[in-house]
Amino acid sequence: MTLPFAIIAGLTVGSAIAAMSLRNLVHCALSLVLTFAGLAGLYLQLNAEFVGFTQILVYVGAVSILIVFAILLTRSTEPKDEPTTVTPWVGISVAVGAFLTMALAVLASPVGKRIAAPAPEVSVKTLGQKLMTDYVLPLEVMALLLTAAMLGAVIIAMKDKEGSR
Amino acid sequence: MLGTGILKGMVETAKNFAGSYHDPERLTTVEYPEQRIASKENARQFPFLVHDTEDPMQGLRCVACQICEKECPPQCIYIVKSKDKRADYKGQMQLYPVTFDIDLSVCMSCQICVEVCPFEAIKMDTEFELSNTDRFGGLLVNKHQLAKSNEHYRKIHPTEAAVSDDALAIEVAKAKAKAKADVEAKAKAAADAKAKAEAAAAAAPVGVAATAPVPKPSAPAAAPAAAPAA
Amino acid sequence: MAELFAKLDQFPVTLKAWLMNLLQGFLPEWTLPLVSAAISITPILAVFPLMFALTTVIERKGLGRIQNRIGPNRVGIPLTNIRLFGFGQFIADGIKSLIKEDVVPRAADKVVHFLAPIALLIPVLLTYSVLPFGKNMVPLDLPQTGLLFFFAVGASTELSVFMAGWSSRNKYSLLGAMRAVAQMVSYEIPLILSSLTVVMITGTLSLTAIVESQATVHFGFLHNWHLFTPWGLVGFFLFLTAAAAEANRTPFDLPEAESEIIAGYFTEYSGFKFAIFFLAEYLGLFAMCGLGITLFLGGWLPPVNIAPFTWIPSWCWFLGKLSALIVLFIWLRGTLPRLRTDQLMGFAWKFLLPMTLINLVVAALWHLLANNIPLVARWPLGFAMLAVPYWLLGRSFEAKFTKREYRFAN
Amino acid sequence: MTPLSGYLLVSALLFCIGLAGALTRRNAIMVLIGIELMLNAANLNFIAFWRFSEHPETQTGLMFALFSIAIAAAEAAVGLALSITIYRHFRTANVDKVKDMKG
Repeated sequence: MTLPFAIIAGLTVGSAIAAMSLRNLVHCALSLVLTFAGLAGLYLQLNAEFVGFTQILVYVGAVSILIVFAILLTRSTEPKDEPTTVTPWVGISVAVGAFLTMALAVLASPVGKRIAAPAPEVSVKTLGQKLMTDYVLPLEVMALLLTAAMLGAVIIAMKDKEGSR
Repeated sequence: MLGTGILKGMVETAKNFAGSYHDPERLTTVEYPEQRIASKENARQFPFLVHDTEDPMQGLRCVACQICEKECPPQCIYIVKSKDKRADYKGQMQLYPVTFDIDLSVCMSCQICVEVCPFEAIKMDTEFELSNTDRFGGLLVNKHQLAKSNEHYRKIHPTEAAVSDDALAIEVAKAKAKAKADVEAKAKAAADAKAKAEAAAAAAPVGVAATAPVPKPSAPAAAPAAAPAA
Repeated sequence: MAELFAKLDQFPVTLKAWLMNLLQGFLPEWTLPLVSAAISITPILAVFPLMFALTTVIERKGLGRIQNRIGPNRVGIPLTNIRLFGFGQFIADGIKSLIKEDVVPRAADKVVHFLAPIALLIPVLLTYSVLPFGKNMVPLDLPQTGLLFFFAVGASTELSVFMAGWSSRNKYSLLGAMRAVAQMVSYEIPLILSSLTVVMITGTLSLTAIVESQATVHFGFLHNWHLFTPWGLVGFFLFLTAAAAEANRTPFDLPEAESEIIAGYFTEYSGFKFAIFFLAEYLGLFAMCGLGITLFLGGWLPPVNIAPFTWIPSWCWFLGKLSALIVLFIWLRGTLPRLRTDQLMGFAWKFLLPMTLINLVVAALWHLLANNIPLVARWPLGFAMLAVPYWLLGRSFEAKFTKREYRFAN
Repeated sequence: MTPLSGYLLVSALLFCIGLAGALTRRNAIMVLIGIELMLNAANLNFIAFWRFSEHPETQTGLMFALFSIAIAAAEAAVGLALSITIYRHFRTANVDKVKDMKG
């Protein structure tokens, strides 16, 4: 465990906990952004520069803005003292159970002790070539999905016309 | 086509930019403390008291009638009347202000004091750099600071000053004429009385003569009244 | 002679190498990368904020002249009569903003309110780390992801703007932040798409490689700047438009329209925090201009490959081009009025986006037909392919002047 | 150098935080944020396994991560559009109060 990894991982997990437990929704969204940025840092630690910067571009630049807009558009009119969670202990115990299972599995497995090979030469060019050859079908499907999602989001969120209901 | 309007606008602004360097006509800015525009004749800012003689305090036209003090909308004028009297420009005995203060921070330069003054004694100045570092003392202007000569008034507001001078000259002429008429009337009355007395004396030379000097003191009494008017 | 100029050109690089050599003797091993980074950062932190400071004065003077005014010309050296044509103004402004009271609204979200200017300035400064300022002068050379880094970091400023607007608990702030975020998200697409043409042609995301790809020479003297191709010419102007919107410059300065919403998202900031917003905004503009220079204007390359031009140091070329673009933006600010929100969005989606997509197609054709059609024929062809849609798309944005009918005023 | 288990543990932790949030929070947007966190944890797994694999030059993990980022973006857009519609319909973003089947 290196010091940069410890710092970034601590930041990521801490901000993730904050994102899930804070009362103010905008604070939650801002902590979530910090989590995303921390994850990008972890990707950089793993020599995945391209994915790391894509993560920042997509999540910090776009998804967080989307979330923030949604929060502001659904400004809650509920009383302030109402609890923000429902049956917290059930959910948390499920999550802790899941974590313990996974952690035990990871720690028990010999794969976990693996040390990384010397950093592979990742060039954006080969990435693009793979996208255009081996992964061209997933890419096309993805394009279709994104178009469909965009259209769907627009239609769902579009205001009903007067008297259409 | 889209963009031609933008280009036209940019040419226009470029013309302005270049033009402002070689064409001084374009620059309307006056760099104030160094450059000044001569003040307009109609400009007005804060009143002053007009005086006619060399010694400002002796020649103030103000007679402390307090009309301006009463009329002032923000109540910024403070006047204390004198106990004694002195002769004004017409030779009439008048009161004069012992204290005449205007609060600069309250005055709104509305010119109402000038409008109501029957003596042409208070006028509007054009001086506008009145700021002061002394917040409490410096903004209360006393009569020594307020007094300015009629020449100053003629200089800053020539047209108004001419009207004002004419009005005063008419007043003075009236006063002179009145004094002259008084003197003549009195002289005439004295002459009449004298003639009457002589006639009476002629009619009754003895006995009534003791009453004859009665109208005499009226003639010398009129003489000092006419003297200052001359 | 040429060697001397080459030495002058590489002076910052040699200076850094000399300093590192000097420090190697008595500094521990692990501090050396940090020291090297610090030496690289220092000139950026010195040059660009200074440039910002001078730009504020030049902008005010230039706008003044455009409006037939004189502009600031008073502040010079204190206690003397030396006025320096008003160029002491930025020092006075800086001192003023430093010693002004920092007012935080009582209802504000204090933590977010405090973090917003920092979160804005840091990404903006980070964008400078990949720009090649001169030959061999790039603080952080990312051979695989340079341009992506720039856009990724630049995109994260949107959130800081939102933080500033939301935390102030002020309607004007929130309105300004919402306008800013919507505008930045919309204009980011044409911005990225217009720079994508360059990536397509050069086949790399590294900004240094993009500059070097423009070093080839046409007709024996003319450098192959991407501006000199039809797609580059159009792409540059599309890029510039989108960059102006990203940097909230005048025709697109709705987020801080002072006549409508006071100062937009930084209405509730005062003192030094306000100065940081101001600084970040201008530094963002400079970074955008720097990227435009790198992508389309040949970076630090001179326009022609002839002796007196090549003698001028490369970083001087970069800074000169940057200054020229800044002057262009000031000129535009003095010329154009502000758009309306619907015009702004319509322009991004109905004009810029289709144009950038067509530009991508033209660039692809340019690249494909490079060996088949000679340059003389390719140029007009590409230009025509862009000019026709420009004319068609632009028609709907032209102002239609009709005589206005007044109902009551006549 | 950090071993693979470090990244896997961070990823598992993130996943479980997201899971706990998605299970317990009442606000629809918070549930979505939880799901986003879980997706990101999966992404970290992809990248970590790619980096520590025998043949990193095939770049399969990177591809998975890229596609997953794109899908997550689409999912966020649709999910948030849905929650806005729900809010508009029921005047609340609280998922427990959205019980009616009839519009």
